[in-house]
Amino acid sequence: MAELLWILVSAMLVNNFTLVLFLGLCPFMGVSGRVATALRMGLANIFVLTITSMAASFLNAFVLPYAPYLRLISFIVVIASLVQIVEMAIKKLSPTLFRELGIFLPLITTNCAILGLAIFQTNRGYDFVQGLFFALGGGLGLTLALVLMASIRETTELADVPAMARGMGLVLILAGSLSLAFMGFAGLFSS
Amino acid sequence: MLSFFGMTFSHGVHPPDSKSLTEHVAIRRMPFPKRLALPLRQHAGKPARLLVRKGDRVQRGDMIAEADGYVSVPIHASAAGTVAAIDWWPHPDGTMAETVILDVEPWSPQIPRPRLVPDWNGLTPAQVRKAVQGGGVVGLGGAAFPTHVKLSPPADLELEWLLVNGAECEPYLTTDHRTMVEFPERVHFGIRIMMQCLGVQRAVVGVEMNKPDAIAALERTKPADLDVTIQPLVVKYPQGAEKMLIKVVTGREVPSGKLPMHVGAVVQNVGSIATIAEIFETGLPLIERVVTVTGSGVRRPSNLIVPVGAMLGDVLDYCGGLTDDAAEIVFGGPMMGSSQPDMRTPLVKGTTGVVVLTDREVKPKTTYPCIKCGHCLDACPVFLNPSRLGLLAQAGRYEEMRDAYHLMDCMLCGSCSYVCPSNIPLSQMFSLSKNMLRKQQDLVAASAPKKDVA
Amino acid sequence: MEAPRFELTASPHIKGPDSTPRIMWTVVATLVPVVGAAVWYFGPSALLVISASTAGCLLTERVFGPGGAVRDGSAAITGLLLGLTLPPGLPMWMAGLGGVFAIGFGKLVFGGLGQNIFNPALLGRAFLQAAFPEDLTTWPDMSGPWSALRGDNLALPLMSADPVATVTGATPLGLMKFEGTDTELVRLVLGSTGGSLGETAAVVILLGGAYLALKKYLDWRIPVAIFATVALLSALIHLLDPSKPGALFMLFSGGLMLGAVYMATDMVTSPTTPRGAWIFGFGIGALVVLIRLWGGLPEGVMYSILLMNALVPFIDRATKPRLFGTGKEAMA
Amino acid sequence: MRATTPREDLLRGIWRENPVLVQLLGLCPALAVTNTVANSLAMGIATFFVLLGSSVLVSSLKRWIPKEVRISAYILIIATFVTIADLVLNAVVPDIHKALGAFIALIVVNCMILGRQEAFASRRPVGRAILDAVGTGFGFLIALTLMGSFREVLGNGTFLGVRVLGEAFEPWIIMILPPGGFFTLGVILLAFGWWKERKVEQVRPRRWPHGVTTGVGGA
Repeated sequence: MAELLWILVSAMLVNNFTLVLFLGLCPFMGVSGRVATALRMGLANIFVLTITSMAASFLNAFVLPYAPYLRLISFIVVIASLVQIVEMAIKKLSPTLFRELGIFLPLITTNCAILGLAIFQTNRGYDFVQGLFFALGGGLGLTLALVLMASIRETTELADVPAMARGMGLVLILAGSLSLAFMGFAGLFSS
Repeated sequence: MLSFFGMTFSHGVHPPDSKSLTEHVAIRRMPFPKRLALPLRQHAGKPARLLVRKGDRVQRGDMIAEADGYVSVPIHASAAGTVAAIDWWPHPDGTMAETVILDVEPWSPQIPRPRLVPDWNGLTPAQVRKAVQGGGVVGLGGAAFPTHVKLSPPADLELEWLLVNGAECEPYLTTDHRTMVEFPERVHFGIRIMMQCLGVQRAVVGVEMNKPDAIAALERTKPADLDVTIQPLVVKYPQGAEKMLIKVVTGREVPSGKLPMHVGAVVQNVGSIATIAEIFETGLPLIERVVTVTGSGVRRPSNLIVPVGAMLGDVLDYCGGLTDDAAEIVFGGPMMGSSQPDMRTPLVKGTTGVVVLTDREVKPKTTYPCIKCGHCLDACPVFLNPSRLGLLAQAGRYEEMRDAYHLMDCMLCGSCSYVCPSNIPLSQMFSLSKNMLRKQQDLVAASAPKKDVA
Repeated sequence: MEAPRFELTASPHIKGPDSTPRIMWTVVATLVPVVGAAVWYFGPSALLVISASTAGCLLTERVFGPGGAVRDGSAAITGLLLGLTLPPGLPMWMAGLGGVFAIGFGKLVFGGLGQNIFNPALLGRAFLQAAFPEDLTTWPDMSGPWSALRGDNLALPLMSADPVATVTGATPLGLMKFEGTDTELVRLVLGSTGGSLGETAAVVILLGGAYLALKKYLDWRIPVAIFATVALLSALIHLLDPSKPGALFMLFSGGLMLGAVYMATDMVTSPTTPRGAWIFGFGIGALVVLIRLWGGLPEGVMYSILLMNALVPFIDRATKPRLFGTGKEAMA
Repeated sequence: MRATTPREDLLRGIWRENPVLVQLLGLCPALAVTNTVANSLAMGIATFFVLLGSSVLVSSLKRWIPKEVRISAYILIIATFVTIADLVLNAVVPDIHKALGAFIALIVVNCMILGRQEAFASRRPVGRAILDAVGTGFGFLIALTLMGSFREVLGNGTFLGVRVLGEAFEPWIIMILPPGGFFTLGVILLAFGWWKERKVEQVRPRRWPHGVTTGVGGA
């Protein structure tokens, strides 16, 4: 139990997917203008990460021992098709949820956080449950970073930012500062 | 919110009250000037409709413009004389407005045309209201809202309180203060009429504790047969704002977007009450009012009875003129009043005072960026977030100000600007933002197809 | 009419006595005794380090900031506070570099005064901590003559400090974390322990804070919330696991005093609403306890405040004050 | 699509539309592996190879790839080349392969590569696709090397492992840590911003809405 908790906290705070591992930077830069959108993007990510983790566990257990060189290709194919299926299912079952998350799902397929999760999970040899906690932690960490960034960006919109820093320059400085602040979590629960 | 020392509301500010200049100066009558300027718009609502033409001769107290609709009151000649012109003239709100210029008859005794004084006791509430409207009475606290409208609650609302506003929280002004000290009987007589007209059993007079002589005078003359309480209030700005006074006395908050009537209270300014009493004592309409002329830029600060329409220059001359360092002239109090550039501007029904500030007081302030100190949040009497509103106003995001930060509840009391250490002109920006939104709304309303909206 | 030309301004026509520079310079004034205490304990080294960081801040503000911005006093506060968080033996060039970073990337990039998200002094300190972890955790021993330098303060710019110049000691928090030894409370309160320059003068800091709170130049809710949270949480944890330090040790050790009174209360980077201030303080307190007790670092005040700084826009949004005439106090 | 000259196709990606510094694509590797010059070079070359290979293949197969599944087809092609790059790197420079870790595999989801396939290679002849891939890939390599140089020199005092700033230089460890990645790119973007804005006169518009005065003469 303690180990699972550590996996969760580590993926969420200590080795935050976005701010420390640089995974999922595209949405972090692109979809962090508004808090509401960022939150939805984060939730969609948590969702896809969880599914991916399960799929990766399955592949690792039953397919890849026989063809390790297919790892990357099979991951990406399985993730892409899974997301596709999920997207269709959501559209059918809950149009409201689809409207909230729908447009983000295809974007997420080519998001490095997803493939990164599958690969890290494999490299670290996590089992099914550990993988799930890892995915949940990573997703929460991603959402946290996204929402924090979005709320900060909404505030700096009202600031008198010098012309040279407008746009992505400021966002990167902010990301650096956040990343610096997250260094405080280094070594949390490791002893 | 009851405290040991008196009653108050939360938040607000404590500007120096600066009342010592005039608080013990007895009210004097200013002699009639040579000319008067009577704008047709001296009240909130529709301007009055003109009744006289150039060259007409009028007696003191004659109606020269009639009420145009329900939210409107007539204007009366404040002196006997001849209409010299009907022209565009500087108005205290900073614009030019249609104004009747009256040449005052130099040798006239200025005795009003004899008229019938109605016996108030025999009148129905509707007749009282009619008499009040006919007398041209408006709120004398500054906003100049027609008084009879406030006396006409919808039938489904039950009124409990008449609140008489003698707080006079604006610094410098002593108009209401002197009225209460010198004419307490008249105030009580006005209360009596109003209570009967409104059908309420309780009246509370709220007076800030920096006017002990006013409180004593009102207590001394209190009628035995009426439930009238003189309530001392903590000295704090804006204690005299309607909503604050109601909160203090009744403990109730007027719901956002609603009127005092909705919590069962009617608020009237002490000056208005005294004027109503005068109508039923003498039959004279509202043609003169008490004005405080004060500030360190005036040589002889005074409390004056001034004929409505007297021009700023004449009033100042009568008070000994300006000192050399006079820098800014404000109609009303320094917190919410407006600067006047023109000596021809007339003092109107809603002019509570003339405050002349000197160089030292108006020297320009450097503006700094908002440092989010939160002092404005602690000052705002209606609990807004002026800091955030100010940033949004600078970005021109007016809809967000209205929808997410309740801009429309701002009453422009100026407390936020007063405390802002960065000297950000918050209340000025809010007033502009409100205007922008209003204009936008008008545009939308004008372009949209007409729908049945109640 | 030959009237003098009169001013035309919008209401209100009178102004309260406070001004932004006055607030800032008052804070600077209350920091002077704290600096004095640092010099009293650590000798000339303290003065060197604090001057270097302050010079870095002022110079950056002067060169890259809007004209006249130095006069508002905010850069001086940043410089002094940054200096007070540094170890006494730090090379001066590092302190100066921290000041440059603090003002440049912590403040000016956002548009200057009032617009930054993170406390500039702490951002500068976090930058230094990440850039030069060893120098920033080298605590000199307190023995030796008062006038001796506590480390290689005078190392050439960009060059490493001479390790021989420093007789290293340890901080109470470090002792607790890595060796499990306690430090006497009296020494903690009086400040005769190793540590950063401003960590040691608890009494002076509290007095300065009390004065500022009285003047309403800082929000008393924030330090009170931090102290209460840290005290309650650590007392509770100490009760469950006596090997963890008690409440008083947690309160008086490390940079908690300086952080809670002077850094967390920075007006720009703390919530504007009263409820927000409570939440903000509570969050900092909880994070401090978390990082100190279970994190990899002995001290967590700086990171806790920076993390909560990042949350402030969110807190402010979530804690809008109740509009007058709404909620249960209004009569429907 | 506007007709372009071969010269434009080649040069566009290097500077004016640099994938990292201008379009901010492929940020994950640009930030994650640029802590040393060697890593940056390896990542840049691997990406260059994958981009070039996929562009050639996509461009030559474009007639036979059905429109509906083209994205999946591109990803498959890219993944194949990434697998090759992964295996080759492991064989040639195992140390660097280890340092890059998962980020080699993550080239698959580098939006820059997919973007070039969708926007260019799938619509142009092979020759032009090669030019575009070379330009873009080289631009990516330049950006990574630039960042890698900054970070290694400041963060370690070395360039490609050789000490360049003297023995006594105190390295800024932060530069090789995650925040250093963000700050480095941030500073580069700030410098670009400054370069772009330097000619625009620095008149800060007064931010009060029109008509607000703040004392005498609107001071």
